[in-house]
This record gives sequence, C-alpha cells and structure tokens, in this order.
Amino acid sequence: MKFLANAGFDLGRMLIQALGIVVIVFLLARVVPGDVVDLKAIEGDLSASQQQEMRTELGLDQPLIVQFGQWSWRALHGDFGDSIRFGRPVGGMVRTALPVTLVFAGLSFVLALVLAIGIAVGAVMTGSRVLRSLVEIVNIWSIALPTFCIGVVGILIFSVWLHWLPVVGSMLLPILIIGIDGAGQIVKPLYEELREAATSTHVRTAHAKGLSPWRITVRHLLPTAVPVALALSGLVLAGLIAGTLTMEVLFGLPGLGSLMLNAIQGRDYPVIQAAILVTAIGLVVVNALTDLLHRMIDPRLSR
Amino acid sequence: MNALVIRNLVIAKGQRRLVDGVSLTLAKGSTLGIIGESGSGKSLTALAITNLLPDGLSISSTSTIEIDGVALPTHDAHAMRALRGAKIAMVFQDPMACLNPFMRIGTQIDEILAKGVLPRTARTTRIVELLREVDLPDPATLARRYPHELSGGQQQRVMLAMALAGEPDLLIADEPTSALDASVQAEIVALLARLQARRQMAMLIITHDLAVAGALAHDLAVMRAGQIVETGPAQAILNAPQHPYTARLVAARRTLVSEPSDAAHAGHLLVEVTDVAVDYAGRGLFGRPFRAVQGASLRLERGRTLGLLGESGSGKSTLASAVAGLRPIAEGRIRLLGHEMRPGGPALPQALRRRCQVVFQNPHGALNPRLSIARALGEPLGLAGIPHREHAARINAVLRDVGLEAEHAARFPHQLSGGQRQRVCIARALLCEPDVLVCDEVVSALDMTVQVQILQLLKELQKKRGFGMLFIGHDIDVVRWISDEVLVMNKGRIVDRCAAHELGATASRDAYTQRLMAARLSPLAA
Amino acid sequence: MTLVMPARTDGKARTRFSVRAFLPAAILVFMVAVALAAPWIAPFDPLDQDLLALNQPPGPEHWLGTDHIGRDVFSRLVMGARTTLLVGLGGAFAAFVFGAGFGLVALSLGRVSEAILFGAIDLVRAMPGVLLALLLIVALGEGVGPVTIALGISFAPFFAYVARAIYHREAAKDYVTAAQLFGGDPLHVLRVHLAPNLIGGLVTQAAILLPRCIVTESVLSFLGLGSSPDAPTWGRMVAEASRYIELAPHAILAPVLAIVLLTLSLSFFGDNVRRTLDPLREEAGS
Amino acid sequence: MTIAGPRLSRRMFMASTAAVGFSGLLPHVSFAAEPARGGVLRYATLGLDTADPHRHTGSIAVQQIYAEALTSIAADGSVEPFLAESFDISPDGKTYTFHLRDGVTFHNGDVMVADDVVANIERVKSKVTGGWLASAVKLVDTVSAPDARTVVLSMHEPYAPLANLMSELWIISPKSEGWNETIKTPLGTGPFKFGEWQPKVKLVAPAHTTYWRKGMPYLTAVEADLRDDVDKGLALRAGDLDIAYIKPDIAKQLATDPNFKVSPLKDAAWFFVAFNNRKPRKPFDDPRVRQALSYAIDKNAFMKFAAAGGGVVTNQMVLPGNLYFDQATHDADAHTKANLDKAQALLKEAGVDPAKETIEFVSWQETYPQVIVQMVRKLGFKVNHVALDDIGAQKRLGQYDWDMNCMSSGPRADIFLRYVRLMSDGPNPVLWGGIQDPDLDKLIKAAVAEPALDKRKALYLAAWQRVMEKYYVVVLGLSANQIAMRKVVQGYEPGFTWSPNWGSGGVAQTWLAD
Repeated sequence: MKFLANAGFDLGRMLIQALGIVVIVFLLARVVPGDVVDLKAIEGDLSASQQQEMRTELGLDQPLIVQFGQWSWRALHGDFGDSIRFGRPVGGMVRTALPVTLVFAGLSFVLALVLAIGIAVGAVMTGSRVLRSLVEIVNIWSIALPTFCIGVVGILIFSVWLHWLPVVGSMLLPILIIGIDGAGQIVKPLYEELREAATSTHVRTAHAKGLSPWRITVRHLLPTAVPVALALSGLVLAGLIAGTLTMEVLFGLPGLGSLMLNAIQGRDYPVIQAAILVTAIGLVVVNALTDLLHRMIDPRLSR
Repeated sequence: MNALVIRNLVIAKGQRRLVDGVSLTLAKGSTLGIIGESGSGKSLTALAITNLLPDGLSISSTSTIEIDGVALPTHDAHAMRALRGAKIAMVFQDPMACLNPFMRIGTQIDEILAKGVLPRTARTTRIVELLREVDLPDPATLARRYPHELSGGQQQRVMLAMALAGEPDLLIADEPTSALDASVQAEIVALLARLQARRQMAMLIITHDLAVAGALAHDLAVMRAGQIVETGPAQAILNAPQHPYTARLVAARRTLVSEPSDAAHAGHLLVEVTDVAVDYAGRGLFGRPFRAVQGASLRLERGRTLGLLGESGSGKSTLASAVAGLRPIAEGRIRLLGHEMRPGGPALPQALRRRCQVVFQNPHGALNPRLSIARALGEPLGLAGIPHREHAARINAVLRDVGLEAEHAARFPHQLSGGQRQRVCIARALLCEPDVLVCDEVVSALDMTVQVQILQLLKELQKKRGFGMLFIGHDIDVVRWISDEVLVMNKGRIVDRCAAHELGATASRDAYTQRLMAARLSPLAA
Repeated sequence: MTLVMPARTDGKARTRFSVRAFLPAAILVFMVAVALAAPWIAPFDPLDQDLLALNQPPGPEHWLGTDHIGRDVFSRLVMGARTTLLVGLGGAFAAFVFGAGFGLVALSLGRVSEAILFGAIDLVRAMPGVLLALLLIVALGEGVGPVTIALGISFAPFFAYVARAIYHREAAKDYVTAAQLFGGDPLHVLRVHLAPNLIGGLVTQAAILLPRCIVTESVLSFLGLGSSPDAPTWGRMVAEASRYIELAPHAILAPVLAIVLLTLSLSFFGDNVRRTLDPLREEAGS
Repeated sequence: MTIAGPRLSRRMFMASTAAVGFSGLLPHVSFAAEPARGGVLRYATLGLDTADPHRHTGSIAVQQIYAEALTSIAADGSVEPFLAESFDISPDGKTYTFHLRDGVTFHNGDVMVADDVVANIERVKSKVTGGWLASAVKLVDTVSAPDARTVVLSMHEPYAPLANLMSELWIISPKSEGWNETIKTPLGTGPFKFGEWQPKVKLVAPAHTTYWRKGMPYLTAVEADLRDDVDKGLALRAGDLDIAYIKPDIAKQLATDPNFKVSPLKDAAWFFVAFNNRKPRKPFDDPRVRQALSYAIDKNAFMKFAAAGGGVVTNQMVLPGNLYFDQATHDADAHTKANLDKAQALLKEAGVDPAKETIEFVSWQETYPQVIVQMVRKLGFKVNHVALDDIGAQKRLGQYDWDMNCMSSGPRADIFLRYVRLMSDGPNPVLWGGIQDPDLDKLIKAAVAEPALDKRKALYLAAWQRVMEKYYVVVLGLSANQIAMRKVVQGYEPGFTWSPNWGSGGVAQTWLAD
C-alpha cells in the first residue's frame, strides 16, 4: 500500500512537473519575437492589414491566458488543433514524428547503457589498462566532441566516400553517435561507483565465500551500482533529447526534435506545445519507470 | 597438528610496515584470540590469511602462511577461491554491511553450497539445517527474507550460518560482536563458543574487547603497532599480564569495573525535565511523526553526573539534544538554568545556550577539518565577544586543562589521534564556561585505554569546575563508573533509575535492566 | 582476474600527481594568456576575408589555412580563444550565480521554500537543455550576452544541486551544531563552516561545466543560434566549418583540437582542485 | 494578340524544348531512346507551406507537381499557355479571354470545365487574404464562362502582368476537401496527385494516370524531400536524392563529377544592399554617404564569393538577355569595382567621419552578408552586424531601426513582382527598406498599366533609374540558383522559376534511365 502511495505521489509530482514545463514553454514561445504571420509575410507579400487579418483569424491577438485556456481545454480532450503554419492537424504531425524519435532515442539509450555498463564492469572486473583508458577516452569524447561534428565526419566517411549508408533517414550512424555520447556521460561515474562498490564490505564477504569473479560481479557488484546507474540514466535521457535534436537535423530524421526545432523557427505554437507536452510526458513516464525499476530491484525500497 | 601457522608475516603499504613480523600458531580444535587496539594490525593479519588484503597492501615474500600444514596458494586465484568459504570461513564486524542487501538470505547461503555437489533440493534442506544450527527461529521462512528485514543479532547469526555452510576447518571472526548491542553481544559470544566446541573447529577471534577474548579464546596474542607483544594461555594473560602494554589494557578494563567513588553532593538544580515527549517528523509528505521519547523526567544538580544508559534507538541521544535545546519537544516541559522550554514555545536564548554545551560521540565530525585547532577553539571565544588578543592565552590554558600542549593549537584535526581530538572537543566546550555538559557517547569511538583517560579527565574537570553532567552511553561499565545516578532507557521510555552503585542484577531492578546486566561479559570483574 | 586495482606505490603516485597538477594548469594559463594577448599574436584580422583564397590548406602565409570565406584560421583560433573562454566562463559563472544564489536563498528560507524553489529548479532541469537555451536565445536575441545567459540558466540547476547537497551534508555535521551551541547565527555558520566546502564543490562543478558550455555553444551555432555571427568562437568555427569538412578539414580540425585540449586540461584541473580543496581526501591518503 | 500553345505531340514537344535554347544547356537526353516508365523521382528544392494552393504564402516550388494553372512561364521567362491552350488580350489591355484545353481531368476523374476555373478565380478573389495574386485579382471586375471551354476576365484598368501572374492561380477542383475553408487535399490537374504530406519532411505524389498530356507522366511517383536542414549536396552524392537545389560552392564541386549534371534556374536570384528608406538615420539619409558606401563594395569580389565564381555583376534586377535588361544602364555602372578614395572623398564632402559612426547592419544567417560587412568596415565605419533567422530579420527590418542590409531575392514569374516591393504601399517592402516615393510609385503604376511592351519596358527602366539615383537599393549582381541531378535523370532541365512543371518542361516529361 505504502509502495503504491509513494509511486502515486511521485507520479503526481512528475505530472505537475510536466505541466510546469508546458506552461513555461507556452509563455516562452510567446515571448519570442515574431509570429507565424511575420514568416508568412516574407514570401507571401502580405500587407500590414492582411497580416492583422490573419492574426485575428489564427487567434493570435487574444490574451495569453485565453489562448492557454483554450489550448489546454482542447488538449485535455486529445485535440491539439491545427498547425498554424501548415494547416495540418498537429496530432497527426506528432503521431508520425513520435515513432521515429522513440525508436531512435530508445535504441541510443539502450546502446549507451550497454556500452557504459559493459566498459565500466569490464574495467573494474579485469582491471585492464586498456579498458580503464577506454573509460577516460569515451568520457572525454563525449565532453569535448559535439555530436554534430562527429555526425558530419561520419556522413562523409560512411555515406559519401564508402557509400555504406544513406545520408538521409538512416538511423544506424546517429544511434551509434548518440549511444557512444550517452555512454561517455555516465561511464566514468559508473566506473567510480563500481570501483567503490568493489571495495565494499559485502563484496569482500562474497570474496571470502570464495565465489567466482563472474558471480561476484553479476550478483553482488552490479546490484549495488543499480541506483547510481538509474540516476545516471536520467542524465543520459536529458542529454538524449539534445542529441536527438541535432542528429535529427543532421540526418534528416523526421522525428520530434526536428518537428520541434522547425516549429520554434516557424513560431508554430500549437506544434511547439504539443511536441513539448509529448516530450515532457515521455520524460515523466521514463522517470517513473526507472523509479519503479529501482524499487523493484532494491528490496529495501519495496515495502 | 596445527590448523594455522603463520611465520614472520609482514604486510606493507609502500615502505610502511603495517604488520611487522607476526608469527602465530593455532592448534586444531582450539581458539586463538588476537587482541589489540585500533591500528594494531590485527584485522590485516586476519585478511592476509584469506588473501583479501585491500588495494595497495602487499605481503612480504618471506612470510609464510600454512593451513593444515600446506602453504597458502597466494598466487593461484583459483585455488584460493576453492579454499575460501570451504576450508577457511570468515565472519566480519558489521553484519548489515556484509550481507548483500539485494539477495535473499537463503540464496546467499546457497552460493556457498552451490560450489559443492549437493543437488538443489538437498541444498534447500541444508540451508534450513544451518539456520537452525545458529539458533534462528523459523528457518524456512527466514531463508526467504532479505537482510534488512532481520535484526542485527539475527544478521550475525546468518553470517555464521553462511560461514558454517562450507564446513570450515578454520573460522576467522573479526570483531564479530562489536557492532551489536550489549544484550545481543553475549548471545553471539555464547553461540560462537558452542559452535566451536561442537564442531571442533579451529577458531581465530580478532577483538579489541578483553571480555570477548576472555570468554572465547583458549590462547591469546596481544598485538600492538603491527607486532605481537605477548602470547600465552588466555586466563594467564588476563590475570597476570607480563608485557607493560598488556598490563595497561587490563588495568584500563579493571578501572571501569571497579566500584565508583562516592556520589558527589548535590548542588542547586540545573535541569529539570518533566514528562517530556520528543517527535521525529515523518518521512515524506504524509508520513506520521515518530515518537522517539515518551514521558521522560529527570533532574540534574550542580556538580553531579546523571548517566543515561540504553541501546541504540532507545531515545537517549534524542532526549539529551532536547535538553540542550537543539530539538523541540512535543509534550511536557524542560527547565534549563531557570529558563522554561515548552512545546511550541520560544527557543533557548543565546546567552543560556552557551551555558549548556554538548560533546559528541565522533570527535572527527565535531571538528571542521578545514580549521586548525586554534581556530576551532577560537570560534566560541570570538562568538562570545572576547577580544582577539586574549584568545591565545585562553586557548593555551584550556589545552593544558584537558591534557594537551600549546603546540597542538597549530595542528589540524586530522593530525591528531582520536583521543586528542576528543580532548579538543571538551576544551572547546569548556571555553563556553558551561553549567551543564552533555556528553553523548563521548568515548564509544575510542580505544579502551583512551576511554579511561577521557573519563578520568571529565571527572577531574567536573570536580574542578563543578558543572552538571548528562552522560549518555551504551556501555554499562562506562556509565556506571562515571555517573552518580543512572537512568535506563528502552524504546523511548525511562524504565529504571537508581544510584550508580545500586546498578546490579538484583531482583529489585526493572526486567530490562536485569537483562542488560545479565548480558554483561565481565570476566575481569572477579 | 581480480576485482582489485593494481597497487599504486606512493612514489609513483607522487610523480604522477605533480605532472597531472602542473600540465593542465600550464595549458590553461597558456590559453588564457593567448586569449589576453590575442590581438598581438594573431597575424591577421580574424574577420578579414581573402575572397581569392577560400578553404586554403595550411601554408606559410596562413599557418592553419583559411576557412570558407577566406579568413585566417589561426587568427580566428587565437582571437576565438577570447570569446570562447568568455562565453564558457561567462556561462559557467552565470550558472554558478543563478544556481548557487537561487539554491542558497531557497535553502536559507526553510523547508517549505526549499521544496517549492527546488521544484522550480527541477523544472528547469527537466526541460531539454538545448531546447531551453534555444528558446531563450530566440527570445533574448543572439550575441555573446544572450548565449551566456541562456547557458547560465540551462546549467544553473547543477550548481543548485551541488549547493544543496553540500549544505545538507554540512548542516548535519556536529561542528555546525556545536557552532550553534556557541551562539553562532546562520550567517556565522555559512561563513565559517559552509562557504569553504561550498566553494570547493562549486568550483569543481564549474570545471566540469565549462567544456559543456563551450560545446553547447557550438551546438547552438550549428542550429543557427550561436553568438554573434562574426565574433569567432571555437564552437562556432566548428559549426561553420562542418559544412566544408571535405574541402577544408583543417578548418574544423583546428578548433576541435583546441576544444579537446581545453576539455582535457579542465577535467584534470577540476580533479586537482577537488583534491586540494578536500582535506578529508588528503587525510584518507595519509 | 493571341498566344497559342501547341497541342503537344511528341514531335512538338521536342521542338519546343529545342526552342528554349536560352541557356545553351540542352538536357543530355538521347531522344532516340524511348523514355523508360516507372520509378520514383526524389526531388528536393524548396519547401511546401500549405496544402491549399491558393493560400500559399511561402516558397512555391512543389505544388506545381499536382496543381496547374491556365498559363505557365517558359524557360525564357515568356508566358506560355498551359491549361488554357491559348488566350487573347483585348487591345485596351482590360479583357482577357482564355480558351481551355480539351480533355483535362482532375485527380478525382472529373473533367475540368470553365465553371471550375471561374470558381477558382472567385475563391482567390473573395477568400484569400495573402499573396501577390490576391491584390492582382482584386482588380478583376467580372469573371464569366460563356461556354464550357472559355473563361473571360474583365478588369477595372489595364494590368499587364496578369497573364504571367495567372501562372500561379492554380486550378483546383471545387470538390477538393476543405474548399470552403482551407483545402486539405487538393484535387488538381497536375501529372502527379497530392498524396501523403509530412510538413518539412516529404510529399509523396503518385502519378495521375489520366493526365492530359498523353503518355505522361513516365514516373510512378515524385517524392519531394522538404527537409531544409539536410545537406543536399551530400545526400545527392550518397544517392539519396535525384534532383536537388545546391549551394554555388557545392555546384562548382559537383560540376566536375561525371555522375552529376548541374544546371541553373533560368531566372536568377539577385543580391542587393538596401538602406533604410522609411526612417533613415543621419548621416545615412545623405545620398552621398550611400554612394560612398556603394563605392566601398567590390561587386566583383562579392559575386565571385556569393556565386562561387559564377554569377553576373550588374546593376539591374534581371540577367542580361532578359526582356527587361538594359545594356546601356549596365555599361554605365559606376560600382563594378571598389573605389575607396572616391568613397572617402564623398564622406569628407558630406562631413562624415566614419570612425564615429556605427552602422546597424541586418542580414539573414548567411555567409555572404559578412563579405559586405567587411568591405564597409574597410571604409572605417564601425558595423554592428545582426544576423537573424527569417522571422527575426522580418521583425527587425520592419522596425526600421537599422541602416543597411544585404539580402537576396529569388526568381519571380513576372518583373512586376520585383518592382511592386519598391512601391510605397507594396507588400512586405521591409527588405528594400520601405521606400516611400510617390514619383517612383507613379512610374511603376504607369508601367503596369501599359499593354505595349516597348513603352512598358521604358517606364520600368525610368523607375529603376530613379531607384539607382536615390541609392535606395544597390544591386550587387545576380546568381542563378543551381540544380544538380544524378545522371540517370532524363528529360529534366530547370525552368525559369522554381516551378518543377510547366507547359514545355518539368517532371511530367522526366524519366529515369535505369
């Protein structure tokens, strides 16, 4: 019961957070100078009165609070309205973009965790110099090298020179890039945590029991690192959103990130809001899941 | 035939020798105790036997360790693993930290059984048998529990069951009772003795506690600074120590169990606590508050010491911090130096606060590592508005009072020993000229010889300065020795109160007090 | 196969410590010096275009070649050190001020305000960082100032968290309780006991975030929203040159190497700062 | 005057293609080979903003695939019949009669009749608020359909650009979904249907099987790539695209690659510097200062950079060879080279110390404005260069708190669409600094109303002379936008505008060799 109450409380807190994000973005998007009508005026040659007419038509001249009220009321009913830039239903645009990002982000996330855990565990288990250097290299790699930079080099080598992969639409390269980048962000703290855990008393006990190193790693060392790994995976997730954005732009992946970026550039408020809402809910769900996982793995929390 | 022979064991960290030429012999079926204070190298010696020394420590190539007459295969990891958990088993100090919190008890024991040839069903039966052997109730259910669902004593029993699972010839127990409450300690010691006798194992007991060593060991080795200073039959050493260091250890213990001097005369009333309750805020937003202390009443007069005796979680420290005005009370009232504190009432005025000082258990955490001793001692002076030019003189004076030198003022906390640090803490409290001194487990983290010195210092200072002292502790001997009157706390309530010399297992006392007294291991009292 | 790390002898550790301590600091000092003396070092005006020599490879005249509009890469790298360090340091400093300031105010006002204000910080933290910076820059306009502020706000939560962690860790210490017993008010506690720990933690955090600020600036430039278009920053150089990587690999390689060097130095420097500012660590080693 | 289009037979098609001749670059198509059928053409130039062709406000480079108009612009910029097989203009220039082509069907199978065309013109007139077309159609008095294949427009006043502008009044079936509000799925007459659209991602357009040009289209579909952040040059080289719009420097690189063919749009984009003409700040209101700034600019160097070695340096808005190009004016250009001495002298004369002036310089986030900024700095001015995204620049320029900009503007269906921006009440004049000059307005209006080409040309030229005299806008030169194709693409040659489909060329006739 207490478990459920805690989970419910956390979920509520995270939902409030998601709502907060949506409100902030709603306001911030409108603080940004210019609106979609300005954009349409550039190539569309709209006179001043035509522009005014269009603003009224799109409801952009109403007070913010009214706009927000209307938008949230409809959003609550699952209606995100039409894109004011393209005149398409926003729901459909998000629906087509979402799977791309989900697959991309999901696979990158898994790759990041597998790589980071693999390298960190390997380095701690074997104490191998190569693997320990790998921890440092991957770490510096992710700090110092912007992903778009690696992406450009990757395109040049694998698409243009070697013709192995298409430039547009292929997910393999971006997943690799973001996966390695994500791994780099967590591999060092993970490694340090594991090394710390390797000297902990219960791991020493496991040694005293004469268990094999493999069993000690899997059953005694790894569970200890679970809370840290989960906390760190939140970090990866946050980085993932930035990473997917640049990768989607660079590789022309029609995902949420490029949808959002285009919408910001085009002041397409309904699309910005819907995309942010979906992202925020996604973050909430993933956070809730990691929390749940943590509670499930650690018996001390499951009461 | 010897179960264990160690010859010229040298363990070094770089150039520094932490264990320096230790040689030991443990006969089959007998128990050897290694006693010594912190830093004596006794635990390292034990770890060396299982080849589990921490990073950066190395065993000299001239050292030999033989188990059953066979040299330890230190360079063959596989052979070492086969030995560990089977021929050699080990039990450590803190069972909570030693058990894997993510695994069920049964699974953790099964890890050792699985190394053998037993089929799964037979192993399940064996786990239950082992748990029964260490006197755990309802072993079948217990095997499915997680470590955090067990009490400290139960956890240590599980550790023992795990050690026995490999049918060891040699059991190494490193401070097996130190992390446990007094009442549990005796049970575990008794269990260890019984198991050793029943299985006729060779047992190596590492401990700082002479009482534990006396209760378990047939032979004793006394270690100091990496070397063995004295060996021999246990009773001989404890009754007639030869080496001066051993003699000091024994004398320290004797001091504590000796009858305390006469109770001091009561001065005027400093503290009066009436029916006080203290709450802890609940966890989370909807958590219910937890009542740590309930219906506590006490009186402390000038020049007297009130002992507050209890096990961990009994609420004794909480009550003390409420008296010092550090924690609000939920019910009742506290009268401190004429000022009355009530639930929801105003906090203690700053001027009064200075007159009631607290000395904490861990002198390490009580001193800011970034501040030199002079600056740490200057803090209360500066806050009292004493001009800076007078600080040096006052600091030197108080350092002398607590038995330190003026040169200590320039040092940093980490450059001092534990005992010296505690003296600094006392000095710092004294600089506030307190009327009430709350001592919260002030000697628990210290070695026995140092404990006695600190206790004697406190008593001396009290005689000179006349403050009232509230002394919190879990060690019956310590509390009894220093106090004029003792209150026994259990589960947030004061269950018993009496003059210190009346504290004994007499029938007139409360049942809980009797249990505490009965569990006391005091082979030296005789 | 063992789980323990190979032993490091004391002597070896000492020599490694000194190289580790000296080299990063030397590189950082060098970079700052270059940034300060940039106008005297740069052989060309970093904005000067030689439209007849686009994407020239390194040579005797242009030591590191020219970029896609014929500007001298070496001069841009040298002058870029200024803006880069300014944006990086400025961003980290703004984050420090916003984060630590906001965090400490929240902490000092009590439990309820802590919960509420840190809720707000969590909110900023939960926002996708680049997206937040993006919106902020679009809102504030481009240029070094807005980018710095945007970076500051996006990274502020890290400092707030560090401040909170240290605050709670220290507030639970017995010496803080003791200081209260001596009659010390919260300001005294902050000054004498909290501040040294806070500064150590925050400086370390700043060393970690500095390269991230620089890289984030380059990502923003790549997305078309960096600092001012002709003030060279390393990040912007990377972003601009990325389109011409095939024609002029030197134009991207130079700033990337500069960033990597800076990052490496900072990360080692940060480690050293943490080591020196933490006496407990020293003690544990002794 | 009657302009009649050929009923396209196969032979006629070849003749008309050959007649284009303007660029000198004929498609490398061996017409001996029968066009292969099938295949999907991956096409990437500009984006698509709306599914409602009448309401387009952005670039128009995609919708011609599925929507067609009565007229279209031939590769040489002249108007040619399209869905109308011919049209007449009355001698007073006020009445236009369009004769519709037989056998044109919408994507839903309906045959296009005159009433459909009338409905489209009425819709634009009454429902559409934005766009240059809207203001032109406002001049239309009546539209009528005397019979099923004739449409008659009568105007208030003569309006010469109408025939050209009609090439962007797309004829859509009134049965299209959303006709009364915003069209969601347009049913046009184009060679490909409006299939699945993902804004900023792609438009998939499957072939229209009953297209009016017999036997066409050859392709089974066109997939328009609408992403604007992807590096199209790399995508082309990696084989992800068949036809793509690329930057001049990439074009230069690809031109030497035997796997690609690079070809320009036949109308060019023009680069210019404009001053703030609506609220000019001292001293930049002084023509001498503007002249001095113009002398600081090395047009040759600029165009060499902006067009990567291609491009034309001139002082007019159109390329040499265009109907409206004037050679004498071109020859008299005083600003082909920088003349810093003269510039300094002019500044001195105007009493301006450049070191004390800061020029507020606005541009898009492009590289070429930086070149101009550097040139201006050479003169001693301080320059505060603000590079903004589309909206930011639009907003900033509209505030008229700047001094100078450097911009470019793309191909247009008619010269009038360039001049209209220079008028006091012109649509979106901010890029050109919001000129307010009644005399200039008069000249342009007169040109618009003049049906006779020679007189019209003279009037436009007079207007342009005035612009140059006043230093409102200084043209730097023109550079054609480059289109690169993979060698397998056959039968495609870029046209005059961004349109991928017009009477004598485009995707309907395109096929893939393998």
